[in-house]
Amino acid sequence: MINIILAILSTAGALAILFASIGILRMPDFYLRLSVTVKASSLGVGLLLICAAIMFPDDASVTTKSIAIIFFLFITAPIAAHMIGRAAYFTGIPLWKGTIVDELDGMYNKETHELKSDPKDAIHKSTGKEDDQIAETDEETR
Amino acid sequence: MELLLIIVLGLLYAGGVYFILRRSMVKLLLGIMLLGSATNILIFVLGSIVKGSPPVIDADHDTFSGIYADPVPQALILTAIVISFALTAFAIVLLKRVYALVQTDDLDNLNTPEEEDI
Amino acid sequence: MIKNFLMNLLLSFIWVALTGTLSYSSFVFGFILGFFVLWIMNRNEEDRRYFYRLPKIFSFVFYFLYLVLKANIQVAYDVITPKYFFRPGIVRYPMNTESDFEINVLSTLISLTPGTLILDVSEDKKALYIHVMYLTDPEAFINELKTGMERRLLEILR
Amino acid sequence: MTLGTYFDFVILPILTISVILVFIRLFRGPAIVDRVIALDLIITIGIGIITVYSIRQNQKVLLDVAIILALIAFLGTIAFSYYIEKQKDD
Amino acid sequence: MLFTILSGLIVSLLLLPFGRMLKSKQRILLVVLPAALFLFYLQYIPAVSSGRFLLQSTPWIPSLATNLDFRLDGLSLLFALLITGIGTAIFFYARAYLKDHPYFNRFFGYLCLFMSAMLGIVLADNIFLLFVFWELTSISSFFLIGFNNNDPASRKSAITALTITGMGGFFLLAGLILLGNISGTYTISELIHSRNIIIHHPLYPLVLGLLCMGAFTKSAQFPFHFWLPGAMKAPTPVSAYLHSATMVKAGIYLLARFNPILGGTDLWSNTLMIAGGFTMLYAAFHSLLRTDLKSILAYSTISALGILTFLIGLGTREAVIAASVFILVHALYKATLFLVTGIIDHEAHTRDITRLAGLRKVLLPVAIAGLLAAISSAGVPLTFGFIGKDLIYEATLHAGASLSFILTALAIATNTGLVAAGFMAGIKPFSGKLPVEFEKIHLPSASLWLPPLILAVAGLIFGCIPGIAGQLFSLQAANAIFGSDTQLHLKLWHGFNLVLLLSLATLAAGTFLYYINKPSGKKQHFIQKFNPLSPEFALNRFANGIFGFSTWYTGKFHNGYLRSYHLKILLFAEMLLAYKLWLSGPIKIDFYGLAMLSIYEIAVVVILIGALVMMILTQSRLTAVVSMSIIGYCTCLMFVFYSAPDLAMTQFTIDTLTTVLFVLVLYKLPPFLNLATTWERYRDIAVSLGFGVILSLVALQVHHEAISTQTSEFYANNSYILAKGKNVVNVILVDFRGIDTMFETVVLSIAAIGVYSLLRLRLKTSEKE
Amino acid sequence: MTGNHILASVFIHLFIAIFQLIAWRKTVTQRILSVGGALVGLIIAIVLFQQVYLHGTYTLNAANWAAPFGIVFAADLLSATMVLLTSIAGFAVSIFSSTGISRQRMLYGYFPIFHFLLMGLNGAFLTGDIFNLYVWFEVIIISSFVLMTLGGRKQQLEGAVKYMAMNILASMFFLTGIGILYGITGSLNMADLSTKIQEVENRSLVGITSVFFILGFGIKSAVFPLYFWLPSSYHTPPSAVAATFGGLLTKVGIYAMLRVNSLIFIPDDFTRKLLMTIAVLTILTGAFGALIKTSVRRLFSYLIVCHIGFMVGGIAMFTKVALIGTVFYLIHDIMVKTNMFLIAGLIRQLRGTMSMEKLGGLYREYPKISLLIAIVLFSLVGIPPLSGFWPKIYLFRESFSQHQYVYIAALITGSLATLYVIAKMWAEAFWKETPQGIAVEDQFAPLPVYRKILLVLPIGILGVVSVYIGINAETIIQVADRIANELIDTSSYIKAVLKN
Amino acid sequence: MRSIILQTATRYLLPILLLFSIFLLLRGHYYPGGGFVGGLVASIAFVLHSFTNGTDATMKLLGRKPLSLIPIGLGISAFSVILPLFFGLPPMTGLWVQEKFPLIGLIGSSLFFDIGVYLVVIGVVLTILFTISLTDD
Ligand code: NA
Ligand code: NA
Repeated sequence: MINIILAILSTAGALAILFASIGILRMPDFYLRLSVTVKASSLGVGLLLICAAIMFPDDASVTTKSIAIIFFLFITAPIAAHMIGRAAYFTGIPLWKGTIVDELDGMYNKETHELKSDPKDAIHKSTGKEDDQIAETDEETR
Repeated sequence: MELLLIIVLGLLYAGGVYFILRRSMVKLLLGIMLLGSATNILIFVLGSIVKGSPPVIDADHDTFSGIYADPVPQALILTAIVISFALTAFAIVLLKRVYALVQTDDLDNLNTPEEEDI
Repeated sequence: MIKNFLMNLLLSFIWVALTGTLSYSSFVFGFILGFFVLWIMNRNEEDRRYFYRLPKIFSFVFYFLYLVLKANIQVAYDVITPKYFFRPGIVRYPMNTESDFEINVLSTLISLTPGTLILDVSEDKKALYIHVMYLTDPEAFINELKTGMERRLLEILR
Repeated sequence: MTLGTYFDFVILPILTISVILVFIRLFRGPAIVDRVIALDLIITIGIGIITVYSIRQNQKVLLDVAIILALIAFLGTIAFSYYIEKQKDD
Repeated sequence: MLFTILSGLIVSLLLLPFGRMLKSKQRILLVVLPAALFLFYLQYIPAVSSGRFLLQSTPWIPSLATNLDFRLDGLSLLFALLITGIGTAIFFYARAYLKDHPYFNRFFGYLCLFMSAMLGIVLADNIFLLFVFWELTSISSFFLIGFNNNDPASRKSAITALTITGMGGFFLLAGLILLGNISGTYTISELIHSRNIIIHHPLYPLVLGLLCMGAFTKSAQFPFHFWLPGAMKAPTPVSAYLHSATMVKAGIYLLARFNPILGGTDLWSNTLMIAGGFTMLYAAFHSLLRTDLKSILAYSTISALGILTFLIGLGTREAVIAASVFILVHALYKATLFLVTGIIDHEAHTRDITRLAGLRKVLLPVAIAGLLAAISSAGVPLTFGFIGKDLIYEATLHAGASLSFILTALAIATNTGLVAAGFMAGIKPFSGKLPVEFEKIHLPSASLWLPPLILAVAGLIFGCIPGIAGQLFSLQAANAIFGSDTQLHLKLWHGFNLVLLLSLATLAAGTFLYYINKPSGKKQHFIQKFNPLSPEFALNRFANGIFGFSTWYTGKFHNGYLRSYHLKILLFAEMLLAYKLWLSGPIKIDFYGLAMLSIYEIAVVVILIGALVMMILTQSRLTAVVSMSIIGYCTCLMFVFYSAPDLAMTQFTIDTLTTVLFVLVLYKLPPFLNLATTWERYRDIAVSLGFGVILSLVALQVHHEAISTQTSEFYANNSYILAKGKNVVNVILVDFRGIDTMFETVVLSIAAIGVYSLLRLRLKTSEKE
Repeated sequence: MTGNHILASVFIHLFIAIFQLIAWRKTVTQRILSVGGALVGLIIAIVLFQQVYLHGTYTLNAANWAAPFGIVFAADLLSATMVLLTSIAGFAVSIFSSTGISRQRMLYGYFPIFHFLLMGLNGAFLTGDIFNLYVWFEVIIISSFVLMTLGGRKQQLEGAVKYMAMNILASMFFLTGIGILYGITGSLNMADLSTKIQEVENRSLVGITSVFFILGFGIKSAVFPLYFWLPSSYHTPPSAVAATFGGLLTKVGIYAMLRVNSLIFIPDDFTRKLLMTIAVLTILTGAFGALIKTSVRRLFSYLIVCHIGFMVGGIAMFTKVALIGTVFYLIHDIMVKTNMFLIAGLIRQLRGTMSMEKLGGLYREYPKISLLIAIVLFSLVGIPPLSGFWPKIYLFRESFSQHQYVYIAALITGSLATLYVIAKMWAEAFWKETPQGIAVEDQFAPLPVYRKILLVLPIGILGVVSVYIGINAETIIQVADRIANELIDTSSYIKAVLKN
Repeated sequence: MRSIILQTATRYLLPILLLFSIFLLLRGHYYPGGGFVGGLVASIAFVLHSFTNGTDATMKLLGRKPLSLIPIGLGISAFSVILPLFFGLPPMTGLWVQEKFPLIGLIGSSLFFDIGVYLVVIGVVLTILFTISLTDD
């Protein structure tokens, strides 16, 4: 019984990781790659850690450690994603051409990196193409 | 598995050497770091390598019951790693200062002629 | 509320001590046992927030896991099939949160849900900018988030 | 098939393939941010591999390494993003 | 004897720093030293001339068999008396000569140092001790030649002299040590017992060559003679003392001293005779063409030294006698001539022979001294020079049937030149009409003219009563040189014989030469055209060659390019290692045992290699850093797989921190430039792959070697029981090998302080060290 | 004999440095601590030397673990001598630094690092464990990096980059060698290795291992063709620093060669030939370089290289006589080379430059100081009876016995080049008048008397030591003789360490 | 680089990391860990803090220059190394308190040694990183 649960959990975990990997390889732009990978991998690793916790039932420390790792992963991964995503946007990494809307466009103060919340404050609405980060071709994002 | 490590260390040595033969200071640094890793792996591989048996005695035993990895190379490498870190950190900062002074990453520009000696 | 929680913890430790096995299972069992004991004891008290918040947390966790699972499968499907189904976009999401902690938790959770990713928080802490993979209509997406995740979360936190 | 062999011949290979796939992304880039997230993902998968490995070897001390990875890995990403942003300024 | 040497050294060491305290009236005290020493050595004449000798030994460095061994025999005494006697005259003279010189004290300091060193050479009975003093004479000579140190020519001459004599010194040292090695003793007087071993040793030519190098450089034999004319930059008393009477004779002394030990072989004779013979003729000829008084004297000195070398080389009884007498003869008249020259220079402010004339009218006592010295040098009967010349001819005539004619002719030619040179120096300035410009010259104080006069008169006295002089000074010296009794007995009159005839002929020819040879700038100019053939020129060319080569070589190797240094170091390493590997034979690889691989291990390695490749190919620094991180993390995973959790943890944290550090620093730097040519790139790839392959092969080799597990077993077994820890690695780090860790933290601390100061400390440009 | 005190010379400097770190930015305290501490260190070293001389090798089993399991420190006569020399040089440099180093540098940790360096040197000389030696080497190089860069002038940094790169390369070779050594023997204790290495069946592996040590120590001691870092950098740091480096750092390499060659890799025929070739080329390289340099410190740098060759030649011959020569030369060289760079510093103070072309007039203005310097210079040249002379006799003697004529020629060439360049330097810097148009910055004259003394005193101390070494060569020979004996016959060392 | 999310997260990550570092420090003798890794983790915690809140804020949090931790740490280690000398034992010899402490286990001089190492590592890493980030070239 336990073995079956373990097999299921571990398979799910491994597959989640696999999908994340395929995702990071296949997705057409940076933001999509980021989006796909962060959680799939956290989920996958989390599942594997639960397996570990179950595998060593007599040892509370393993369970504690597993929980701790999951906890850390779940709080750090989104933060890391947020930081790198924002940096990417800032350095002008283009969005995929199929992106339908970019409400972030023009909201940053380029000098101070300050981000506004009100669309009316936008320094520059995307009227000119040169400032638009949405790519026109696939090549731009590869 | 030793063979694999041996190949790895050879490549790391080769990479390190290649990098220290470049003109860029950053590459020099990277080369030094690679050589450091290579040496660590060399030391590691020359001890007895065992999979999955860290040299940590079980909670309920006083000595090892089964096989265990040779702890000595590990301790040596630990020391070496920390020392390389110290050196690397200092080297990185040196790089920063040199860059600030000569405005170049090119090692060939580090030749103030004898005439300018004090 | 804190008092109840501590009491519950104490009870579970006592249970562990009684059974003499220091393990997670006995602790969790002791905690559940203690919860029910306390719940029964406190049926007539004024402050019973503790007793309905805990189940809410559980239900939120399951809700969240459900979201994660669902979206993961969606993404997985998209990833392994040759054709792209997604329609990505960056959406400005106006928040109702008050504290930094709430923002933090909310954004973490949003990011952990596949398909959505926080890119940044505005300086005045009023808006999140979210990268969404499957964006049919920004308004609909904002509404769903507002009534779903954010509402449930704030219910627990406040 | 025992659970052990299942781990050895299914789970670990899947993880291995994943990590190699991610590395391909890392190799290809194109932008530095792509590499950074690939690196981050490799470390995360590394945690997974360590977990499975420690299960297989019945060595729970190895999990300690996983904790460290989980705790610290993101500092690298933070550092990279910090300076990718900063570099843009200069 | 030791105290005689030490006294000079001590006086010197006191004079150099504290000499300024000496008031000018107290300076006469300085003369007391050589005078006292002279008297001291005089008292040994009776003992020594009766064939005894004095020994003194004080332990110094017994391990090297180098003790303060002194031995006073005839040869030593002759030199000791010369050194102290002429020294007295010189000291007396110099006191007046340099009266107002600001560095008077230094001058006497050097002079005392020299005198002691010279005494040391002639008294030492130990080859190392001899060498010690030998070098001290070079040093004091260096300081004295460079005494007028504002004059670039003076400095240059000092360096040249020191370099030449120093070079000779090193050869001499080598030769002496070799001699000691062969004979097993370092005591000079004992070496004679090993004579047979030495002269039949296969290395005998080497010994001889090295010793001769020492002697010839010191005694200015061709082709090393040219430092001596240069040394005339020194104040004249120095020239008189060092560069004619004493120091240059150190080489002669050496040859004389070693004649009984090394001499008597064809090699010895030929070497010395050829060198000496050529030198004497060459220098005599050159002396005729000079216009500078001191130059004339310098060349005639060289010539005289050549004669002495030649005579020792000849080595017959007569030759040795001649040498032992001629040493004294030459010292007396040459010192006189120098001192006379000094007075002329001092008063007339010129030494140009073409301008000097008629000075007898203003400097009569000086003129007398000059005349006496000149006739002595010419060998006019009743002078000591006459005796010396006689003996030389005696020697050449008895050289043996085939040689005697050539050698005698050689001697005559040389002596003819020397006669003329002597007249030029001692007579020419005083004869003729006094030019107007010199009319104002007054006779200087007796302190100046008395010493040369006394020396000249001494020459005359010895010439008149040669028997006494020979008995007292030369007999035992000759015996020492010859190695057995020479039965030397000097007589004023040998009757009319071939020798006398030759002497007179020489005198006549010399006088004739003196009259027809008018030195002029033109002639000097003419002879300078032959400079490219001169050894000095050749040596200069050689030196320039050395400098050119040094510049090229140093620039080639130490070219300023770090990568080229690395390349050289690595190529050297590869060569050595490859050679050693090749020696070790075929390499066994146990693929089965080594290659039990799992897929994840392979994957990690593949990624590591990929990262390495990426790192090499990328143009972006940040990508390179990412690759570095990947390599680090892969290593970390390896450590996990192979049971090293502590390593993995540390490697991982440190890698992360390094990454942080890198990005903190790197973002300002420019991207990599591709600066290498394709050829360089391929070369570097070859070198680096070579290194990698070699290291891998080494690792493979080592891996096959069974390891002793004694140490690790001890740690494993006692980690908990004795050291109370279960993580053996940690126990090693904090207990078994805790000292390593302690000082590794020091390394870290130093690095941190270094970083702090490197970034914070900004020296102002005005800041000194 | 067991002696827990033999590490005192290490710990004294450790604690001085720690206290100085606590007294961060308090330069007066640091100075007093430095000079006082260095004096105590010197006394400790003298006592240790005396004890070792009288009673033989002392050992200390760190952490009380028996050899070969723990780290063993051993003070045999060679170690004690090296510690003594380090302490003398350290004391002198410490005094010089107290006024010769700018306050700015003191504020940023000059003194603690200096004492860490001395600590590292003493540790390296005392340890009996090969890996521990590596740690000491690292302490030495990292502190030398810091001292090299302290102040951060452009030239300093340029030199430091090369210095660092090649020294790290040396450490890499050394560490690789240690790894292999452990791989074939399983031991790290040098005395233990001495026996274990003989049990290794694959002798060619031992040869390969020795190559790594030759490379590592070769770079450290700056032999041809590994010397490049030295002339690239030694002319750049402050003189007090250069003095410590010039006197001691390369000699650690020589010390290590002596130690390792005597205990672990007894030189075989190939190694001897190799070392001899290296020695000859090193001498020539140093000599050629010195001939053309006009900056005093660049000149001295090449002279260091040149004279290292003398010692390597002695090691190559590896007989008792040769080793006496090498050890004696080592003793002489440490004292003199330290002093040379202090002199360079003093010249800098006197004239504001170290370039011979710009120098001049020193003898006229400072006759007494000049004479003091002259004595040191002559010691360097090996003018008898000063200190450089006696060891050469041994080297000559042995090379004649072994028919090493090329080495003899190199010895003569090297000595002659030294003589020439020193004479030239004397003529240029001391005799010559300051050239026209060069403004003399005499920073010495305005100093208060006590600071003048602090600058000249260390040169005097080292000069006196040099003269003592020369005049009382017998004592030094006795010491060198015993050291050479210990190096040839290591059984007493091994016995003392392994206690069997 | 201001980010509310990161700042908030750091607020609770910092104590967690510090706690974890002490955990690693204390159990090093029995399990993987020790003063080095502990110190590295602790310094990473502060580095993280400095990333989020600026180096000045972290300095304020520490209350002192990180450089001053170095002599303290070195002093502790060095003292625990020479302590055995006062008992007539060679330096570095482990001295142990006889009683076993709960959770930590036996307390001996090696623990103090490790604490010294821990402090040194923190001091070193922070000195290096903070100096860099506070210096502009
Ligand atoms: Na890294
Ligand atoms: Na092995």
